[in-house]
Amino acid sequence: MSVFYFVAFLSIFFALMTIFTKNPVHSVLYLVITFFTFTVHYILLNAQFLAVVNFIVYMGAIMVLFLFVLMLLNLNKDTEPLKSNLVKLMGVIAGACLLLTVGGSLRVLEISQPIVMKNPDIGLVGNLGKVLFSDFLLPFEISSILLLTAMVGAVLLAKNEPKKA
Amino acid sequence: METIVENIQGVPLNHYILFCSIIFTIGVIGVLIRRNVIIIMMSIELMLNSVNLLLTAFSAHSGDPAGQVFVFFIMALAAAEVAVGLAIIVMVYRNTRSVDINALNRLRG
Amino acid sequence: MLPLVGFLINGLARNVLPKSLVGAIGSGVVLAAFLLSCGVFSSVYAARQAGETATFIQPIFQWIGAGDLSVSMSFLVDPLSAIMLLIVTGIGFLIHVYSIGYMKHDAGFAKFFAFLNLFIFFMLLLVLGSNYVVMFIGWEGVGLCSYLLIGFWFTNTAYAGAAKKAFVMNRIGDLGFLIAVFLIFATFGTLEFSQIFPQAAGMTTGDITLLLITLLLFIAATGKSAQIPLFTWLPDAMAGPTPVSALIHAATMVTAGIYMIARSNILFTLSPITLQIVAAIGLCTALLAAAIAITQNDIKKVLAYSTVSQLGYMFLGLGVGAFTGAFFHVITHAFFKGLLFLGAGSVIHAMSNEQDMRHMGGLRKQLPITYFTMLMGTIAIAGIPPLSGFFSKDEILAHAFATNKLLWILGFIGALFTAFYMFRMLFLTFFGKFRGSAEQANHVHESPVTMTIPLIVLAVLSVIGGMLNVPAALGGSHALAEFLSPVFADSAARSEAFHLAHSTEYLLMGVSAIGAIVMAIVAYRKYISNAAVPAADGAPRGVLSRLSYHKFYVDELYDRLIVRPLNGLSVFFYRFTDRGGIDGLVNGLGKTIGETGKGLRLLQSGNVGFYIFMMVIAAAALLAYGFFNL
Amino acid sequence: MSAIITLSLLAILLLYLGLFKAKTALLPVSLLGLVAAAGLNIAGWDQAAKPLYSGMVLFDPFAIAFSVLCIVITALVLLLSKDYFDQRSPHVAEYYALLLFSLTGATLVTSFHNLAMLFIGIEIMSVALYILAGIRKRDFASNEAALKYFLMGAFSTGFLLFGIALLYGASGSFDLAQIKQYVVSNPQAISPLFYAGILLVLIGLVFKVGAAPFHFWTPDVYDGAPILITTFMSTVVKTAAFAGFLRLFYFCFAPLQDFWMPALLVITVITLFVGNITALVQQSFKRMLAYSSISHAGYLLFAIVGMGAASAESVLIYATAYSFATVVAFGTLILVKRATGSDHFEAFNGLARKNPYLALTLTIAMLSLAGIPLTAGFVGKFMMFSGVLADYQVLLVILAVINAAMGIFYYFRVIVAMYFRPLDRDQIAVSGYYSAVLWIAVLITVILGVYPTWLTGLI
Amino acid sequence: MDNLFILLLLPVLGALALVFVQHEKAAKQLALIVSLVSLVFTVSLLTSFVPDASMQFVQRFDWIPSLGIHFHVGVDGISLPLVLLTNILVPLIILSAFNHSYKGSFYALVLFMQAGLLLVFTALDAFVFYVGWEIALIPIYFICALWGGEDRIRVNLKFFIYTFFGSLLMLTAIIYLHLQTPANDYELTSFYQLGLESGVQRWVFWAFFIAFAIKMPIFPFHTWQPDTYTQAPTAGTMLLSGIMLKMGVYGLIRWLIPIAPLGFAAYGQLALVLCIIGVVYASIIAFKQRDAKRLIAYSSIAHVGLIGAGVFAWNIQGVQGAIIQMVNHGISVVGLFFVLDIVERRIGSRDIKLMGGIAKPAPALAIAFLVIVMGAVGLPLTNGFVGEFLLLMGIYEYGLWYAVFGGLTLIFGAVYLLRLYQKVMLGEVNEQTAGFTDITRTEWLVLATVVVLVVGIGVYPKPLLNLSEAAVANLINGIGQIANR
Repeated sequence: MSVFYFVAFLSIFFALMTIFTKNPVHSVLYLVITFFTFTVHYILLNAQFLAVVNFIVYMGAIMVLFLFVLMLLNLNKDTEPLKSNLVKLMGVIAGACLLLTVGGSLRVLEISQPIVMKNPDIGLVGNLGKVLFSDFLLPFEISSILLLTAMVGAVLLAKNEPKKA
Repeated sequence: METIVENIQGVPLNHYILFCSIIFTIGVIGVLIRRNVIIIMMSIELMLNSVNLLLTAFSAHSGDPAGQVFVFFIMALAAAEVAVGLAIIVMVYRNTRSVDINALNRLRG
Repeated sequence: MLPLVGFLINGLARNVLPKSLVGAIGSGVVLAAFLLSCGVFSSVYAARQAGETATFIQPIFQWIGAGDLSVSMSFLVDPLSAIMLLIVTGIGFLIHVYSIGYMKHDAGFAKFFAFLNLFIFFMLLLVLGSNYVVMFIGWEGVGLCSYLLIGFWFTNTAYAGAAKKAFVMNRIGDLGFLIAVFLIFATFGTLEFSQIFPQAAGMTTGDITLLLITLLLFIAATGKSAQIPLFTWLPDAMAGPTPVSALIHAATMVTAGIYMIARSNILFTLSPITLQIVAAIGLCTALLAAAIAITQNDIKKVLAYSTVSQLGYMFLGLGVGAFTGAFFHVITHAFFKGLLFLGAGSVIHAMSNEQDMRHMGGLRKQLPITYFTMLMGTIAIAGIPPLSGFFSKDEILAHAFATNKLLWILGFIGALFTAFYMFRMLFLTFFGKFRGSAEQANHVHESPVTMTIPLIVLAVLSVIGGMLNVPAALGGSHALAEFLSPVFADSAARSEAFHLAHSTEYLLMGVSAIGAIVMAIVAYRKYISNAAVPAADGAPRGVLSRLSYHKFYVDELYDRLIVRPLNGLSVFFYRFTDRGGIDGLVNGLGKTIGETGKGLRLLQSGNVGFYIFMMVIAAAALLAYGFFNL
Repeated sequence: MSAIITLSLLAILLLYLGLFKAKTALLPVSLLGLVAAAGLNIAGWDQAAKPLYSGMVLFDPFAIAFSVLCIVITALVLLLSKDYFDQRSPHVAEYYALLLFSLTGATLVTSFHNLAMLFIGIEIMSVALYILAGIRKRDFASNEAALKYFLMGAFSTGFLLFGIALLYGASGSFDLAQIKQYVVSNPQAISPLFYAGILLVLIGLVFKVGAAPFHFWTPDVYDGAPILITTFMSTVVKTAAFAGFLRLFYFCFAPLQDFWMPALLVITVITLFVGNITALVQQSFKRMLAYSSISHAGYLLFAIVGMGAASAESVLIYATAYSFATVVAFGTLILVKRATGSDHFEAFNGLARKNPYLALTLTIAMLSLAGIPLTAGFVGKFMMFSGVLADYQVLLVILAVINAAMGIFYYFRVIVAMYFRPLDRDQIAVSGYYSAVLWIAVLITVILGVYPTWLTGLI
Repeated sequence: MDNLFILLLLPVLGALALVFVQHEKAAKQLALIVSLVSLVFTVSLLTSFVPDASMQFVQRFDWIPSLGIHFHVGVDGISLPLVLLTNILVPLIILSAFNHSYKGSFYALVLFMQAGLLLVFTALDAFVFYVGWEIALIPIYFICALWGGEDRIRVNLKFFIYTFFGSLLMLTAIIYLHLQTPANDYELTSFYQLGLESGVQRWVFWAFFIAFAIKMPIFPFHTWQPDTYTQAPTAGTMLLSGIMLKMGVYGLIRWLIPIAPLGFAAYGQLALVLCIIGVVYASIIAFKQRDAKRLIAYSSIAHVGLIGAGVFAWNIQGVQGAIIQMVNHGISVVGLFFVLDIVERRIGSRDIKLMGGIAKPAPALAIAFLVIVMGAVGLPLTNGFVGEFLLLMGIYEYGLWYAVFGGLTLIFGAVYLLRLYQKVMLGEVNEQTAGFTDITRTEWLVLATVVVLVVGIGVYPKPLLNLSEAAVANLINGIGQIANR
């Protein structure tokens, strides 16, 4: 139980570090750590498949992509001109307001029962696979289109065309 | 495995919701206060991740695998989005030599 | 009765006809109408002799119908209208004939006759109408013709202005008429004379509705018959050709008001307050106009003010209940004022359109017929027995005396003025030395036959016209009063019988006759013995004289009080209220929206950070809403 | 369903065609495919359709009608592309394929029966558009539009997902039928999570339809993107987004109308005013159309505010009217911009002299957008107003009336420019494709305006 | 020949045909022929019309059945005079436009507008009414903006937005009423029988009233009108003032008052007062106008104010007067504008200060102008009198003082119209007017028709009044009963 709170604390801490660190590369690294804590959460929830996927996709693929682009564009120095403090403050306040209201509108939730694993095995690959390929077959297939689109697009946009003749 | 399950047994659902909200908000704040497009995208990833965790928590809570399947789709989206987004950033960077969103203000009014 | 409509058609097709034919047709149709009128009159007369009331109604068609309102085009012939018919067509005919000569050289000859015919048509409509609406048609119609004829020489802007003024002032009265008509309809449920008057006879004296009706009708009459406060148009109306002045602004149209009141006599009898007002206004007008006439130099202006003054007398007569007397005066006035105007026209014609008396003088020799006939007219109007004016004016004054001594005294003073200015005019014009230019002197000649014959006829009528209604005191039989009695029967029954000892009557007659003669002598001494010539326009004058000369500044007063404020208001409304205020509001609304747009446009700053910030704020607001709304 | 398969396969086929440099075949093939998709769609017309694939999609008349509308408009856009992209981009095949991918997403959005499908549909639609908006890689405006659209779109996706997660948390399912069941069966004990979820989903959807105050991306992106992409975005995407919006809210959240309706009402009013008032001061025709599309989103929201049985019908007719008119407007703009190089109102000066029929079509389109009778736009507005008034929202209609009157001002500006501002200019050559598209759109606009019966009562 | 639908279709077909006629002369003639055929058609309607209170030549078929909309048209005694007016004036207007070189599209727009107007006057279904109302607006906008004066664009846009705003309010009310009907339709008769509660009727009243008031226009909604009239080409002005503003009055009679009798009971007096204010206010403004067209524009506001007041007095005299005065005003105002057009075309200005003395070189024009002016002034035996008499009578029955102030129009009308006549026609010929030529044959034809109508109706208005009497009485009594119920 306390593990959860500890990991949650870590998550929040590194998330904050991510957005407040000036150096983009550091940001990425903090984000990696945050994602790692998320993986821990998934494990705590017995969502093993997700934990694995999260570990691979996010920490492995996506983060590498970010880093790669940062390096590619030579942005690894903290060259970013920061927004003025006022904007920052407003941003934080707005975010806090959002949090308050989100929290507020959820806090009315009377029930506060702890999570009980009715069916602790759902997070296992096998179980998930059954659902994924029966009920959610269509979205699964369709998401291939999404990925295809993204692929075509990424290639299309990122390809460095020779200057027009 | 047993210990893990036991560990989580005591955590109220509310706390998961609150925790995810916090992460989500941190993502929002990140979007708001940063000018570097890449970091903004990272903040958005944070938001998506908070949703993922929330879905998983709900899924675990109700014992329904659909939530976790949904998380899978979100991850697919995240991947697609990052790919496209970074491609756009690269493209924009080629033209403007900047990833500062404040430079994006020719279209206005 | 409707050969008259033919006039209209005739009038429209006139451009193609030669002048002589135009004149002939124009006069011919009026003559035909006159003859028909004579026929009508004789049948009415015969009926009267047979002791009947002699009222004939001839409906033509229903004109307007809406709900319970039904207005028919129908005609009424009774003694009153029969006499009016004679006057209108008779004098109308004479003036047509006169015009043939007078307008011979005018380019608009045909048009002129068309208008005159049209006028006669409307006048007959007015006279013959069997209900207030038909009367109103004629009433407005003659106003139109008056407008057309005053502005006949339209190239002169002042003339055109005078025409407009006449029309508008008449219109003010007309509005009163129209509202009176509504009131009558609301009260009696009909507009036919034959149904209103019996009903009215059953009402009590002093009824408020009747008071209102009669006041409104009187307003109408002041407009048409040029009484205070609406009299100023008439002198200006002299801008028209002289036959027009004679026909419309002396003999016929201006008496429409009197005719109308006489027609509605019962209504007036039942509202004594109105009668008093009528008398007072009539008297004031008579005095004021007479006072103005004394100093005028334009021969037609003198006659115009004299007309106003005489009309005042007629109203005085009506006001004191002397309906017959007033109507009598209408008749005699038609004769002698028609005569005077035509005579003046003859003079003007001879003087090559010179109207200023200061440039005349000594015309007696060159224009013998004109001189003689005008002399007759002057004597008649001045009230010197035994010419017609004496009898009619005397009857009114006698009634005034019986009602209130003060009325008589003032009326008498007015009569003195009348005698003075008329003789002044006569003397200035025909006596003394010729004061015009040499060129004019060479031109002076007697008018053609077509002009002199009407003069002579009218002169004869002026002389003998008084015989129509010789009062009993002079051994007469009140023939006119007798003839008209059915029309005024109800009124007569309501009012106290007019009674005045014969001796008093003699006295009154004597006083007025002597007064008139004395004034004639005064005028003679001043303008012939002393050969005084009125001062030039710019010469210094005494206060009273200046007031009189400038017509008591009534026109200026109206200009200041009504015309200018209205014009100012017009500009104000247009510039400020309409353009600035209301339209400004509408445009301002548009502008505000435009400005708001410009403001909103700034929100679209192009900055993604700001956009997202706004989104977050909005999302927070939405969630807050959800929070408080659960 | 077969339509979706057709479309996705078609898109892939086009990619291959591009690979084999068969450029000329692109248009015929894609049109053929679209016709086939539309035909398959219509063939599946069934009043009592059941959800397919474990309740993932439901091809009821509602879905079919909107899909066919989207397909038809896409076909028109493709016809216009013939002259537009063929000449300026080497990536025509990708362009065609991406449009069709986006269309596939749109079709999914109209036919979803599971929040997962909604989400994926929206994302396919959007991701393809992020790319398309930036397809002119050298054009700064295009770049900026793509990046802005992407950033804000991704951001709003976060909200949508958070909302979906909460809905799932409360109701325990992504399936519309079960969510509805949840709402209906325990009206008293609906979890606050659910309410928050509704609001967050609302934010996500309202963003997609471009309603204020989530509209900020619209003008910039519409302005910056290539004209045809803008056309596609403001017609197909908007229509599909509204269809999805309506479907979700009508199907699931209607019983909770008292909760979300006031919020949406405020959004509607703000949208109307912001869109209209800002459109008033625009100098660029393109940008004006962007703002006008915001205000039209406001009118379309009427159907959701005045939720009722006729809402679907009103949205369908309004979207049809709006889409065809918009196609005409942008189509003309392409021609004018090609001739003058400007998309300002002045560029239209004197158009009526040399191209009377082009001017006439644009005029009819503008009248339709302004909602003048005997055009489809009027029928649409009329039905919107009817729907809202049935809910006794008189005040809203009065506000809408004010906005409609303001709308005249900017729609007529172009008419004024075309007819009343003289300018010596050359005649613009209108290719066969263009005149065909414009006339088809105008004819549909007028026919629908005169006799809308063939579309009413459809769903 | 009593198929109303054909009558409505005729101008539309004519307009469509004209779009494709390039040749100017052919277009003119085709337009004239079409409008004349319409006229003949109308006359044939007239002959088979029975002047009772019923709706005749009714055509009714489904239009948009799912929304309860039917294409339902018919005429009764109230609409027939206006249909007649439209079909008389349109040929005249087309004829009067012959002197300008307008393209076929111009005539197409005129005919299209005619169709809209006829639709308004014959509609028995609120939706049809609204559609007619709007589609009459589009052509006139284009007519005015294409062939108008310098400031035409701004002014016409304002006009359009203004009226469009009003009509949308009306649309709101119509839809609202539709939703209240038991059968969910837009039928006029269903609207009549609604009997809504007072509060609802009040806002319905305002929604309709503003729409109609803007169109007529009633003070203070009138400010678009002088500008628009001034900037519009003469044919446009004629259409606007001669026919289009009658739509508003007709709407008052047919739609506003019967549908919202309680609203009318609550605000009728206010509306009447506004009308009367308009009469006096516009008249006073007209005094000092220099622009002849603007002067007539303000006079039109005054006249329409009186008509409106007559309607709001809501008694037989008032309404009958309003109907006949609508016809009269249409005829007179077309005549007036035509004369001004003739003058403007010859001397190139509308400033009356620059005119004068035209009567001398152009006597026929002067006579015609005079007759028309007299008709407008309301002189007896011209058409204007009959209308004004009945109107004032109706207003009088409502209240004495209203009639007194309304009656000021008699005086004021004379003041400004005679001023106009004087400045234009009378006085000395000056430089501008020196080379003035008298009217041509087509001009003569138009003016002669107008003059004949002016005098004809003035002398024998009975047939026209008979036409509407029964219908008006029926309407007023019917409303009386509803109000009492």
